[in-house]
Amino acid sequence: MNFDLTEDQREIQRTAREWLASRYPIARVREIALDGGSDATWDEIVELGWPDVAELGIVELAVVAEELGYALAPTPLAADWAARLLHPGLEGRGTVAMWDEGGNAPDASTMPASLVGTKIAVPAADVADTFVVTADGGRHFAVPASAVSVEPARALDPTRPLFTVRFDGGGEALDGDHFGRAWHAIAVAAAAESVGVARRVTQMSVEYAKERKQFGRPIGAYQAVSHACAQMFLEAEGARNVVLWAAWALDHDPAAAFVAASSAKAYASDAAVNVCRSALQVHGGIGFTWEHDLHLFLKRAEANAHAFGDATWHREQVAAMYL
Amino acid sequence: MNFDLTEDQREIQRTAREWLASRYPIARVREIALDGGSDATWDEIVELGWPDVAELGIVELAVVAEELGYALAPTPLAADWAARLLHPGLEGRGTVAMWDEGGNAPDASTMPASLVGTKIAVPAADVADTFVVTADGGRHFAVPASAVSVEPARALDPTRPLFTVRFDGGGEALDGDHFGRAWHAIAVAAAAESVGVARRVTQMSVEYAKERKQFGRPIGAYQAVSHACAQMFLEAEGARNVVLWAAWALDHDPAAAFVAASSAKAYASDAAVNVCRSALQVHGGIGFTWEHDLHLFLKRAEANAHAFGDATWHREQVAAMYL
Amino acid sequence: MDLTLSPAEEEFRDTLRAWIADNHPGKEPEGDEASFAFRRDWQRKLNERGWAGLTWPEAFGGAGATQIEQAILFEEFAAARAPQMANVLGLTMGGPTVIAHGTDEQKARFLAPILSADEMWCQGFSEPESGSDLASLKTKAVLDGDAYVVTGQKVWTTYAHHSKWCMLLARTNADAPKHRGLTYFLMDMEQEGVEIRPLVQITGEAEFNELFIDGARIPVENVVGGVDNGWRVAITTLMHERAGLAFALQARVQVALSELADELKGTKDPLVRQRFAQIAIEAQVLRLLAYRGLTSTMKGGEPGPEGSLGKWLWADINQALTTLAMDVKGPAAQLVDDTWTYRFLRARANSIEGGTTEILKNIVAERVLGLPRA
Amino acid sequence: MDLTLSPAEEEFRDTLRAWIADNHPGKEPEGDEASFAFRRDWQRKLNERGWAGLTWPEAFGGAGATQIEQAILFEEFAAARAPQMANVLGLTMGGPTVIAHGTDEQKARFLAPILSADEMWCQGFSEPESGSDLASLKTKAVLDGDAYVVTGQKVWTTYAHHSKWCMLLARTNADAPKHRGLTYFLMDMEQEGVEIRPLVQITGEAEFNELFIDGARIPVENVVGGVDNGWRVAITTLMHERAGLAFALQARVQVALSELADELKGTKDPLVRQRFAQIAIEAQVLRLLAYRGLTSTMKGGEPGPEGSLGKWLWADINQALTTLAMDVKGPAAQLVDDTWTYRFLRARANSIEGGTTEILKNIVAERVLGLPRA
Repeated sequence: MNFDLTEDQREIQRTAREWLASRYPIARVREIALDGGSDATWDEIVELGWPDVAELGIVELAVVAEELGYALAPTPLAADWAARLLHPGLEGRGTVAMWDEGGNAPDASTMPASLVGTKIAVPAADVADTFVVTADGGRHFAVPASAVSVEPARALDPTRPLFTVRFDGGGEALDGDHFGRAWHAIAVAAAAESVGVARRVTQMSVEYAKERKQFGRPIGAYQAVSHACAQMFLEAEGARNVVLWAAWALDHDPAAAFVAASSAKAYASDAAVNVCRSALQVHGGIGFTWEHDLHLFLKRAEANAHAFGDATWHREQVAAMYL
Repeated sequence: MNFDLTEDQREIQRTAREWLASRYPIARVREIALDGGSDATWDEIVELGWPDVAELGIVELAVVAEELGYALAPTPLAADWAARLLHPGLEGRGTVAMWDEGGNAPDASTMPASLVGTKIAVPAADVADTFVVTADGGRHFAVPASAVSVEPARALDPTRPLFTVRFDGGGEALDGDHFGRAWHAIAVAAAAESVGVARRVTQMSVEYAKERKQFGRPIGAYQAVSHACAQMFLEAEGARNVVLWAAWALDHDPAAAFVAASSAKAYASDAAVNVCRSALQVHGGIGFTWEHDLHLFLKRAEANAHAFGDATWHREQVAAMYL
Repeated sequence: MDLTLSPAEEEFRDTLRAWIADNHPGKEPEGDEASFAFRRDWQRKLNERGWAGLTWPEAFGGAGATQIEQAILFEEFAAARAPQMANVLGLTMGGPTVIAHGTDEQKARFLAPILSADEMWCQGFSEPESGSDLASLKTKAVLDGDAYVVTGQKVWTTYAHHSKWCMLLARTNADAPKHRGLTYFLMDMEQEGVEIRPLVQITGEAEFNELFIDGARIPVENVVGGVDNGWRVAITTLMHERAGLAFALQARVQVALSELADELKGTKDPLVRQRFAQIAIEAQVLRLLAYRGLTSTMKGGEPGPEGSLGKWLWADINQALTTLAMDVKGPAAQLVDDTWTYRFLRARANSIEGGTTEILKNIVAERVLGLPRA
Repeated sequence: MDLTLSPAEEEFRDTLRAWIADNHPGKEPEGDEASFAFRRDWQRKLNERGWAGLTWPEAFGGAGATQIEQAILFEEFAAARAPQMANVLGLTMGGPTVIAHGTDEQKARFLAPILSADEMWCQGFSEPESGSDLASLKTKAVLDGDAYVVTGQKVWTTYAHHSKWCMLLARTNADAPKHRGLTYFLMDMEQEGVEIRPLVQITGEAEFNELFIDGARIPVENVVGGVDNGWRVAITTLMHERAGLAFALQARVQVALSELADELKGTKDPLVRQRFAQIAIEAQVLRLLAYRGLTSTMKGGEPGPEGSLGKWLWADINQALTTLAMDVKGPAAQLVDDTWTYRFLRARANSIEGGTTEILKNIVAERVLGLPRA
């Protein structure tokens, strides 16, 4: 019984924190968000071994994902993970095309096996070699980039471009009983990113609450602010624990894994959104400006909350296990 | 346009406040709650004209009902109102038997027209001459007290005894298209009582927050307390406004009346419950003792919230009007 | 207790409604300049009808209308999706301040161009270091002959780049207690010492500006309400703004609510239905709070606490409403749409701008409930 | 990161589970005396097995078990709906305090009767005027020969009427700063100067008592941890209590959750399903917080901030859980039922007892986040 990272996991965390801080300081993230060009570091990421989900383990993946959120890294790594979890044999770079235009269910699709149709909010479509496409009946297909047409979409989160992708048929059916686990692991990775956002934004808020003075005192001396910060901390820590539990369960405790993963995505989605909204309140007007970093985190938190099943959807999965 | 009580309405309010304060000081309420005997003042109430719902107008009724809640008056007046609104020709004293044993819908019943069955949480069954009984299909019947058997039940709110009533057939069918209005007026009266509770408890909490000192300052100087008090005030005032609007609409604006009444019951139910729960937090341990008055208000607020349709049920009525 | 309109009020409403139907300029064009010109034209049209300064005294070009008629106007404009008037700060704050505290010369000079939108107004109160703590502001005004020389920085200055006049609060007395040493000036924006920089928000729009003031001159005759008396002048107009605003805000919430209802019509999802209903009910509570405020202003002359409650509640409601609109989009909420994404982001500032919710709760706790200061 | 039990821990769990199955005394009887006797018998049975003081050192009659084994015991007891032990305050606070701060004589005198439940313990910290502000307490202890004479009033004293010993915090030095002048005593409850009055709660039960102390005598050898050092003694044991408690509390929440799940099984109401799921998820968050606390206590020796977070979160969860149980009753919620009404009312105190949620948030803000004091 040790509910803490192992020394190896800590090492991965340290490496990720340091590497991401050097490649993606927030000023650089901002540039990329405005000018595009998210892809410069991919070869290094491959060298770090991060895309190798088969080797990595889900806890380790969650540790890296948390750091991606913490750094607000504009890398398409998460999309590649998702593709690889669904399609372990994938070569080159992958992404996932899950959501039908006008569709609402996070894990279901009405796209026919003929694979003619449009998918929205597809990440990393500009750099992917292979698209893993969700079709009806929970089936998945691999489609080469050459067979699709890609249109940039207007992403809420400017650090992570999204695309509308038109499929006109032609794909290889994927097989196996691993989709459930893969899908839950993807949700946990997204949740872990939200945890990184929540932790970073909690830190930013606490620091600001110590510095900013109003009425002659640091605003952190007012309970309206200090209790809001305490609540942020509770939710950020709580989300981190439940994400790590879910990641661990996916590797070691299959019986608990799916309820854990849905718990993690539901709780972490809400936590990141709540933390960012409270942070805006703690920061006041300055946090509402474009030049402040907060809105970049806020947008990642909101976008992440709606990707791979929102909190309501995942809560229903949890309810289904108990009731 | 005058969103305030008229001079006549103010006079009714003053009379009610003073009369109730003299007959039902809180120590007396507590005695009655423990020993029973809620009925001593009925003749005076009749003399005040309060049971005369046909004459009174719903705004005036709401004004009195708010004072009943404010005083936590242990009178069965509200039950009599409810019966009279559904059965305008009722003679003697009335009450309503609405809820089937095991049933959940607040305004529907599966009791057959033969009127054989059991009703729960019937107020004032010990003193009523006539029971207005809700049966299936939204029908209502008048049943004389002689035809029923009455068992005391364990009421959450000790100031207002409830009974389980067994009906064995024999009742007069009531007729008319007034049931909808009557039912909404009953909900508004209950909401108004909740407003009285919310206002009184807000006052108690604000007073306590000024007096009680911790760490050398009145606790009302801490935002955790002062902002909670401000929230109580907002909800209590908000609830009062929406209740008065609904009452006025029942008399003067039939098109808006039903949505207004459901809005009033939903909002006021929540407001009273929220205010009482916050008040407990403001009062700390002392508010959790039997000898403090707070729990009597809390129990009235909780019981009222579940009578005549809870907040969720009424919100669905509001949704149905818009969506 | 009477929520009906008098025959005269009904007639005003009908006249107004007919006039709007005849004169509605259609959909507002995109882009700052085009939108500004559109709103200015709309204001001029209203001013020709005598309705730009609806509640201003007739002597100053207003219609001398009642608060109820003002409320009717807000509701009718909202219901008809009419544009806002360009010079909103001049109309709701600057003009009323000059009328209440200004000299005869100031009234003669400033009021008419506000109504005609020939001179736009902006407000220079907030500073980077003085957000909620307005009394701590640092911008200095030093008397030099027949003018004050002003140095400092202002922020959140709406419409600064279109404005001729700035309602400026600046420190004239460094020795007095914090809020006793401030003076309320009317500063000419068209001078060298005033630099305007747009302040881009998280929505990507630059609705506000920063103002860098370095040696700007304000003639002594542009002091309003007396030297070192600026706090009182500013506060009374803020109170009036908040009370009037409550009505305009609640009217706009009703519009947004009906737009959202159109989108959600027929939804069977009980969670969405509950959330929508709760917002609809609270919007009604907000509206009734505004009615109550109107009633007490009309009876007591002064706005009551309803302004603070209304602003606070409005922020909660507008945030909940736009959040619901985002949430029902499902996975598509990751994308920017044409309506709700902007509104959702914009609404995040509602609980900050014009008094944070925390400050409003302080005000309610201290001034309404009489609790001790934090 | 490893949430599995070691082979030794698994063995302990299996042994424990089998033992509980053989020895479970059934349903607790109603009524204070009967319930007390039932819990005392249960504790004695456990003590015979060596498990009453599971984590106490073997030298003092404990089993010298790890925190993990303690956690396993809490979870197994909760899952089996086993009763609580009678002398809970002696076992979790009094005993550990004596072990940490007591003299050898005190250890020899006090520890064994705690384990055997021959001498029950209660806690005399809170006073009517000192709720959250514990350092302000007024009960005075004045040295008179070889004993202190105590005068004052205590409140929220659980089990006082069954107790032989009271952990009493009293002021021995009026001149020292507030929390420097307190001493931690062990007061014999069986003496004339101590009067116990039951304090009935809103549930109708008298779980707590008031203590009126007028000239009670405490021999000097019953001071624990030194004169004027009581604050430190009390705080360290409070921290340990909170950390241990978190595990017991979360285990009980899991039981309540599964009881509620049984009642709601098959419900189609999405609102109820959402509320239930959120509570289930938060209960899991609480459990993981306890695991995390366990891990950091085992690594660092001292409990971290998880105790404060856990207590706060537990109150939120238990209140939400019992509220949901009330709400699903519909109109029948107006009536008292056999399970949930009591629990609902009782849960209202969860955010007050043992540290109000506001104080816990202060602690997190100040001690964990380093924010300035309010």
